[in-house]
Amino acid sequence: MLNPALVAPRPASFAILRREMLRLYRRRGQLIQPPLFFVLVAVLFPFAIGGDEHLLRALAPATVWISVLLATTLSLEDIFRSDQEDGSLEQLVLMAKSLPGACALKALAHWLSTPAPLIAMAALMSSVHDLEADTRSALLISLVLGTPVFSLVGTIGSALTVGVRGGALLLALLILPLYIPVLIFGAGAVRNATLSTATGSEYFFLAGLSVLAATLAPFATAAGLRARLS
Amino acid sequence: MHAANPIALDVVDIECLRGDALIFEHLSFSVSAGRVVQILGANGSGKTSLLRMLSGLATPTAGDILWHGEPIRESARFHEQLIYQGISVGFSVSLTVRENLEYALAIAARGAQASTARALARVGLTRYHGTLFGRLSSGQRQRVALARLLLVPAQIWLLDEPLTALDRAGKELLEEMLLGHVESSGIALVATHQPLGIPPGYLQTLDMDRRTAC
Amino acid sequence: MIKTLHKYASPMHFHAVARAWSAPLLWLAAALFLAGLVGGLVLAPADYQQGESFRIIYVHVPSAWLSMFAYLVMAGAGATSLIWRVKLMDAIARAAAPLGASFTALALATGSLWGKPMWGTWWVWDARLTSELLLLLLYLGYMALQSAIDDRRAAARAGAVLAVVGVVNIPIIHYSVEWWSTLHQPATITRLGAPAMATSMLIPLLLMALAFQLLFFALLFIRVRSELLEFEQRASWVREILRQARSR
Amino acid sequence: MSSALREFFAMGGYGAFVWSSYGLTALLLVGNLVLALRRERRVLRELSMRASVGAEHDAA
Repeated sequence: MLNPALVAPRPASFAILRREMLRLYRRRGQLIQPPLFFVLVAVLFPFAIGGDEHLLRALAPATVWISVLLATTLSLEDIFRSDQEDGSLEQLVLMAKSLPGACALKALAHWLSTPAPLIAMAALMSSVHDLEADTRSALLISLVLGTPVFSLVGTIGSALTVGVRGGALLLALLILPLYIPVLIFGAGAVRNATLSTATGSEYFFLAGLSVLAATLAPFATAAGLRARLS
Repeated sequence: MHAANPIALDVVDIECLRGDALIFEHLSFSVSAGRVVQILGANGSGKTSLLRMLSGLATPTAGDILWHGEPIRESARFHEQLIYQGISVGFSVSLTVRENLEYALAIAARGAQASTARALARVGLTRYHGTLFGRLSSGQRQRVALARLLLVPAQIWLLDEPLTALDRAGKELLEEMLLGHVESSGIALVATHQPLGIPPGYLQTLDMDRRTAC
Repeated sequence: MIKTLHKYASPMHFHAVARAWSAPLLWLAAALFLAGLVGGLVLAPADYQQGESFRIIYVHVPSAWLSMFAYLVMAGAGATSLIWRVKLMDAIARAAAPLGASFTALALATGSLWGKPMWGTWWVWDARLTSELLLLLLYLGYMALQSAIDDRRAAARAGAVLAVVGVVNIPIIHYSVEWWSTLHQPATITRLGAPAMATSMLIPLLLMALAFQLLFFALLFIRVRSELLEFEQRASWVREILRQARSR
Repeated sequence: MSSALREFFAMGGYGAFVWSSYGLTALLLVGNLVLALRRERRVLRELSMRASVGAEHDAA
């Protein structure tokens, strides 16, 4: 079920991804920012909840998921902002053979630049906190399956608010309600793993949401870009 | 006056609103193949808005724009023949000049196999192929934009103030390219105040101020 | 068929229809309200389980329905304007948003007032109430986006994309909230469900539902009228209306 | 008669909840109507002012 529009002619899609990776590489110093922000937010929870080890362990899934969600939301604004400022967003909309395809690749590049390092950091932190093996695996699986929705739906929000004053806050207001199903099933999967009740159904939901987002979100992003540039 | 080619681009009674402010209305003109249209007009008279509408980015609130009789909104042929260059020329500051040009060539995917090296040589930026675009002067940036015009095949050029930072040699280069473009029956609409060294036979002017006044 | 459709979709024509129909709709809605109130508050017997507090259902259920219906109107109008570029649809979508938001807020308030006697608190993470809350956030997001973009047409198009994305997400949000609320809700809290209804209870509900629906259309017509005037302010028919308004 | 009336308003002890729900509903529906009509008047006033300014501008 490969959507034809998404498979832009190979050189174009490769060029878009190559450009995003080059830009990522050129500001690789900033690549550390999302994971650092994630650790910072995750560290806040114990101060608020108190040192009770048992309670903290029970709330670990929520802490990780909310920190990942916030770190991703904050990084969404950069997806199109610099392109809009230097005029390359107009070139993309006008010249790209398949704009939805380009938007899908933009979302992929965002996933590689923010959620992916966050998942690595979550893996590191969960081993540091020596969570039980099945909790840790549930956490990583649910993050890998669920965070694509953050990037894909987030790209729609980023397109709709590109160039808008106070865009970051508006962007969060637009997309957070749409992130809630992922948060429910993501944190739910980890919580069920800690209670060692049967998980698995959550993974299917997360995977389903990601596939739905992967097929529909790029078209909404493309329409959003055309609406913003019109 | 050259034999009048068939009308290629036809602008019919278009109107432009920004918010509730009227920028221009009842604007009609047509351009046949092999013509350069110099768009004159005071600041805010709608030169950029007109070019954005011609590119298809913006839609006129009234009237229509036809390419060989077909509204441009529904004409894929039109968009495959178009290059639009805004005031911010559309290259990424964190990529090198060559990477930017290769990217522009690749996403357009118009089957051109032109070499970026030759284009850069023509615009005199060979030495800068590895330089980050962000480090170039604005004149050099506009030269990179000229290299894109050489690289990406297009029958329609929409250029918004392409000359502002170009030196004399750069201006002559653009005029030479424009002449070559229209001689191979291309079309160019150029928003600029500076006089264009284009033979009168190929040149058409459109004054946005005079149009809205009448 | 398209020709006639196009005639009705013209802003001028719709403005005239909206102007003609809003008053009769209002009066009809008022009459139905009266009948519904008498039926619901006086004639219908109290619920054997919830007692008199069940009568809140006559305002909660219709407003909950309209909170969803208004979003469907927004998404439908948005999708139409995106696909066929119909200006009227932009006006309808923008007009429906504040209405939908106020009905959602009303559904939330009446829901919590209805639940309070049962739950003992004003708010419980009941699946239905939580979905309404998220729906309200979707409306607020739409309206915030409209006000953040200056150009009315660009704002309407961006809003249309958001409304279509929202409408795809509503069932997903609703289902995941249901799944989530069954996890943690102890069996003791009875879900906010309508009790089994005798006909004497049901008839007022239908009357109130119809009254709310007609009122929604009347309010929508009035709001669409001002949206159309703003969208088409340069058009000759608007200048004609302005001239009449000035001479009156 | 008045005891039936008092009983009616008491709503079996739930009067506070029932009447605040209905009151809120009335407030919101009438409020929406008033706001919508007032907005239309404001738009008409604004546009006719802008049109008359426009008219002078064209005439000048």
